[in-house]
Amino acid sequence: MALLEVEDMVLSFSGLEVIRKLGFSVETGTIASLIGPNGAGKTSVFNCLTGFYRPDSGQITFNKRSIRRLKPHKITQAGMARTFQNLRLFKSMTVLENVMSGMHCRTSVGAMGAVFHTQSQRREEELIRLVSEECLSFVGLLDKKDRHAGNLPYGDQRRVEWARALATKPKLLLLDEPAAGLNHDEKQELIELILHIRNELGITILLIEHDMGLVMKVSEKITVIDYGKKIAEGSAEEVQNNPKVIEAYLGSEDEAL
Amino acid sequence: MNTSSNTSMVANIANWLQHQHNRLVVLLVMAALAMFFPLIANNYMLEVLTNAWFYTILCLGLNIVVGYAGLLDLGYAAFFAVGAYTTGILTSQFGVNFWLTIPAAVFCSMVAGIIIGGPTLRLRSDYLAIVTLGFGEIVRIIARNLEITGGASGLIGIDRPYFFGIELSQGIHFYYVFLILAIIACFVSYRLQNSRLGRAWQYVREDEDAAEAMGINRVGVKLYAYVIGAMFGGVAGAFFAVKMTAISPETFTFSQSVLILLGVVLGGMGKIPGVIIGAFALVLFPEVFRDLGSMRMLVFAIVMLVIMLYRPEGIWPRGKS
Amino acid sequence: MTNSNIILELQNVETYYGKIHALRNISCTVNKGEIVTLLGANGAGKSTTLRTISALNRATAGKITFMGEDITSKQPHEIVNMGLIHVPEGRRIFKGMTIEENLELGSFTLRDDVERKRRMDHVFEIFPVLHERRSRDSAMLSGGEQQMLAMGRAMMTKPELLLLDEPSMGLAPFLVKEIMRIIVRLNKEGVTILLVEQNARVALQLASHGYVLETGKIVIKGDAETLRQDESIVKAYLGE
Amino acid sequence: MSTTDIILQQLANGLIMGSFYAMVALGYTMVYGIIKLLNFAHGDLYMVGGFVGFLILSAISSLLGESWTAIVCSMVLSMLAVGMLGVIIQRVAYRPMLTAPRLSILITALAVSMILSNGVMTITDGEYMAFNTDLGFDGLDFGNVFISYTQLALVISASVLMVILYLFVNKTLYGKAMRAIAIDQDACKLMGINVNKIIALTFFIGSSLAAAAGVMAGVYYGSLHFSMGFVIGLKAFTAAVIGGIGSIPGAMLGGLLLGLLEAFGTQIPFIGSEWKDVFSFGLLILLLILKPTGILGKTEIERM
Amino acid sequence: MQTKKMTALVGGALAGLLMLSQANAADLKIGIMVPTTGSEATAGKDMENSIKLAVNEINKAGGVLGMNVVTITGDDGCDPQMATSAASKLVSSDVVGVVGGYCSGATLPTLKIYGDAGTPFVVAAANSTKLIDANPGTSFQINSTGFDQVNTAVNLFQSKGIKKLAIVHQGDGYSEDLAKLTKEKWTAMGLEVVAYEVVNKGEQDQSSLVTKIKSKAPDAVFWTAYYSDGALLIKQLRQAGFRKLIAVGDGSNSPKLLEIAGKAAEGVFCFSNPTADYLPAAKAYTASYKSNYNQAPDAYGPLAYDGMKLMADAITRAGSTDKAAIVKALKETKAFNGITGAVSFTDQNTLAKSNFVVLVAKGGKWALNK
Repeated sequence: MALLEVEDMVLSFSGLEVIRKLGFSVETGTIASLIGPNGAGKTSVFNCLTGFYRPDSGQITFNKRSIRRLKPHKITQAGMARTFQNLRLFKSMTVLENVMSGMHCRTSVGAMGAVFHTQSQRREEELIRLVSEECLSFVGLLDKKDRHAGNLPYGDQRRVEWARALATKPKLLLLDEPAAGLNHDEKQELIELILHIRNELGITILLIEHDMGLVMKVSEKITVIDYGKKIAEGSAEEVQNNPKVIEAYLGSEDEAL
Repeated sequence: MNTSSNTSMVANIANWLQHQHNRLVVLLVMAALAMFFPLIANNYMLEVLTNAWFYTILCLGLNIVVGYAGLLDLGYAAFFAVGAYTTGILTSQFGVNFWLTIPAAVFCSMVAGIIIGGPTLRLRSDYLAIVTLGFGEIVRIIARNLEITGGASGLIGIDRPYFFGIELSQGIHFYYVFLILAIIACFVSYRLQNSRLGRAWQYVREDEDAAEAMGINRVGVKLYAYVIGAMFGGVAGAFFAVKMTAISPETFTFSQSVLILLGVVLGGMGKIPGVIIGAFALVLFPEVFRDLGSMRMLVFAIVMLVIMLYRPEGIWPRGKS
Repeated sequence: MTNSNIILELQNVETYYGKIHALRNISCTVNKGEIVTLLGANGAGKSTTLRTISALNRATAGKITFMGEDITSKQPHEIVNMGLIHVPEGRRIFKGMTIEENLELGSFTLRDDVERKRRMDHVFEIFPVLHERRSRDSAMLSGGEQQMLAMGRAMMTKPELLLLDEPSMGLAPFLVKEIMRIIVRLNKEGVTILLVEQNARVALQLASHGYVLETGKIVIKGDAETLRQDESIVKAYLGE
Repeated sequence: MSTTDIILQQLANGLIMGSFYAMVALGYTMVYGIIKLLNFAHGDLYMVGGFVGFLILSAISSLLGESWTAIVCSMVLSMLAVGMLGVIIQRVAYRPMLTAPRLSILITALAVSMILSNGVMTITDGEYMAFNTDLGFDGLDFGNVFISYTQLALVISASVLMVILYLFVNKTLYGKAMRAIAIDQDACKLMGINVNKIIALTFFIGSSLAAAAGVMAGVYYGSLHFSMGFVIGLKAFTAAVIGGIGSIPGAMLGGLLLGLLEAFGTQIPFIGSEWKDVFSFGLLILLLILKPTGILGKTEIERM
Repeated sequence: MQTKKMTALVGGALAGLLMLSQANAADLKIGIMVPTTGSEATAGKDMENSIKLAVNEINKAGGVLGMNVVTITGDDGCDPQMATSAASKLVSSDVVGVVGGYCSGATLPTLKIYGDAGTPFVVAAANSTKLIDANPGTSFQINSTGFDQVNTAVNLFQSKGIKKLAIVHQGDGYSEDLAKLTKEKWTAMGLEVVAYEVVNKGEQDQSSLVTKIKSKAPDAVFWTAYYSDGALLIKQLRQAGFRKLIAVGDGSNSPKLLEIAGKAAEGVFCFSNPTADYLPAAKAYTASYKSNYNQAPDAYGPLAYDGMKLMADAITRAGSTDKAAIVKALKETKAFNGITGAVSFTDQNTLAKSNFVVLVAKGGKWALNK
């Protein structure tokens, strides 16, 4: 069953089409990847899915519900969480506070509760803390929960972003270039973490990644786009041997002089 | 030698203050000082300190908007005006009991907050600053031009309220009234700061997009900040009206808004003790340095610039890291 | 200085992008009159290398020499004045200004109007399509024309060394050919070129030698022929 | 006065006032276009310009008398001085803040504005200064429509300055560099343009235009006060927004439109002049909400 | 670090407060409440100077009830909030009486503070009619009230055969009050007010307003507010070719108006409380002011001077420093002979007989009309 289904999505900026009639789907419980050369429109696809851009036309169905017109926070509430290509942490806040932001859309107490410390408020705060700490221990950062997020090493900051996304209790996790800037060992840990999240927590994952090694290792299905269009789709092996993909990445022989 | 012993002493004190228990002691001593101060003070000192508590409330209110949610509001005096006029009009023209006008003042200032915040909070921050400035001026001009607000001369003869049969008219009465209000304002600020909502404000302030991606409704959360900030202004305004017994549009000018903002920036945006210090500095500085006379705003402005350039977090130090 | 033929030399250059360690110990040389290419997958650090050379990013360690002079701590505009021009990724032409204005800005440091006119004529000779549309808003140009404008704008400074960042990106195959032909022509006119390309096959046909980057490090270097035969390049792009 | 006369006279009034707004709005727009900073202090530079012009005029009137030559001289000198002041403000207060959060730089700009106005207040003791040039009341009289020579001179000099600016921005290399920086700073660096220098130049030109308007105001109205920059600063900002902030022709157009709007606004029946500012501000707020890009502004690319 | 700063701050503040509340028991303390900072500081300082001049003279003549008179100034900044603080300061400094009051808006909320403390307050300049209703009985206005000015104005307009009047004010309490009263009186007489307009404070260009006024063809324009914007209005009216009568209220009575408006002001009428130049009895005052302060007194100096002299007179008559007795003595004042004329009070503690004069601008100077 498809958790996410994109049909005929078109996005344009001042007349220039960035995404052209793109269609793909992500099955529940799988790890899928979206790859393509620079400027192919991958991050734009993410921004459309999460509501930051509004596509000109097409359908986006998530969990059997159309989300094309929803605001970003509503989409998160519906169960889709994302990370950002360049880290977007709340730098001056602690690691725990960062992760607690994820629980915002799963809780509801307002100003009155906060001022009077009602019973439900205390219960909720406890719950937020508990879930956040769980997420932190899942990514292995519980011992650093009181540090300021901005002071952590880069690899740890990535993990905070992950924990934060997990705290929204997503059904689908979108990862935008999770391996960027990581060294070899960190990448190995990342692969384990991705598999772990899917296997332990049952969260479906869609990722954009430049590191082909990583993509090939974890993904069950890879969608390749170029110029905002889908050019290939399939397993790692299929994609790797697809001449169109090689052409998109390396250029074709007959283009040469 | 002197400096080193000084620093070690300061470090000791700072260390000592790290303990929850000791902080409580300091807090209690300060509270006792504030409580019993009127016993040794004359009218003038009372008046000045009442004013300081009054600005504390306003600064704490604006702090929610500027400090917590990171929105520049240059028209905060408008909310304060709405509260003051609501109480003023209801008591002096409709004979409503003062205490009953407080909910009305809160309601009206909240409505004002929604009216201005609702459509404009989507705007980029510098536009928002100008819109709030314009809104502040509009409120003042409306107050100046309407019959019901007493026109340019404003409302006079607002009755003093009774509290269990005692007419609140002496300086000492208002000292305690504003002290209690300031304490409530601190308490509410503190509770909000450390709540789900308070954290949401900080998320939005730090990174709107990331906050939105975490499922936070950025416009809704900002509006919340606006409305609560407006409420603080409304309550302060209501009590201001009965303390002064007369209000006029000239009290609610742009420079009043700037002054309140100054208090917030001076002490440290987003930090309750900082904001209190800022409010006190605002009131006490010109009283103590009377000789500066008309230069006081100049001095304030220079201090503000220096703070923004060299210590944007304000006088009050950042919390432990 | 040992070899007067070297026009650009990077020695052990390190660059950080915020917290990301983007370049690690990069050393490479470009000789006068050559076309040299930097290859590698997305995010490998090719663009960052160019940005570090032109001082848009700061090297935290190492040394960059251009024509015998240390430029590691120079300002971008000073480096341009020395004859090193960087045509950035995504062209970055001044949309909203006409083609002529774009070209004039290319010769910003030139005070001689006659010379400016001469250079502009030369650019128009290389790119006749720009001449036709010279008083049009550059935002109306197609991708290929924009790339030509970006290159033409760079030529207005009469560069010694041209850094080209993915000139073929997003272009149709026939346009890629056109651009490549122009690169060869510029090179024949005496401009040394450091070319960053994703289109590795094309780049290796033009270049005399190249470097392959992976996660901020140079993993392979050699002359074009060797690299063309090297299977590991495919791996660098598409993974093992 | 017949209705036609009133319309014509208000048209003239609106255009005269509008040219003032336009000149001040230009500085706002140029600075905003180039570094996206809302320079609150801009209105105060107008005020400082007026005072500097007054000082220079008093100093040189013994040599040149209170003639048009003297006025032009003091205007030019005031433009130079205030232009330099603008550059200094940019260097000291704004440049270190360019990477800081928006809130901080806005507060900084507010502080600079307060320093300027309160500084002048302290120096002048808060007094009104009579800028007395006594240029007389002669003028062109078209029946009931009257335009004094002073007004005429103002409109002409404002137009001349704006034409010079237009030519500078569109025809010279420095002007083009200014526009280019607004489009893409990094690309400018790669063209060998010293970006900091051009930003300073922008501040210089914007500030000196404000100063020119300030001197003109002094000559025209005959009085100077430390607070005179506040209202015009707000109005000029409104004008810049109407025209599309960041756009130079937009600022000129916006200035003229606002001038006309205000002139005819006073004439609306049943609504007294006391509501005038409510309309100006209301219009500004509505505009910001409904069409923040103004008439000639470019639509900004969506966030992220 | 912060603790030390805090201690210093709090310590400094307390020390400052204590310092300010010090006083000498043998002296007779009189409070001066005027704006010494802010937009109206010039007028305020002039009043302060005049009061101190009077005090010097009184002390030289042996003081009041044998006591040396000392003054304490409270700066009201022409701002209601600052004014209440200033009034509290004066009250807590145990002054036996207060002289001053320039801005009506700022003076208004202080009346109650003085009333609560029973402190007599001689209001020397502020004259909005709102002050009358707010008076708790301890304040005494020695400047003619707005009503008196309106009468003077209407008389002048009638004598000049004016039928259609345009009134312009500035949107503050004082000028709006005067404008409103004039309008009421004028329409009550069956005459027409063709334009009733507001100029926003600090706005320089009034050309569109001028055009509107011109289009209504009034016989006279009455500006009820202050000199600064008044000068601009006059200049622009004249520039636009309005040649008919222009009159301004007492807030515009300043040489600065003539300086700013230049030739345009020629022939403009001004209603004024008596200023030093036109008061035969004020010659000595003017001379002494000039020698002491090196400048000529401003419009409200004589009233402030008289206010102080009246206060001293009342204390002498009361025979004690008891505040209630002083209030009583003030109330019973009969034709106190000041330099501005004879002072007696109505039931409402306002000046019994108007002392308004009409001035006209001639050759760049104000001169008494007729």
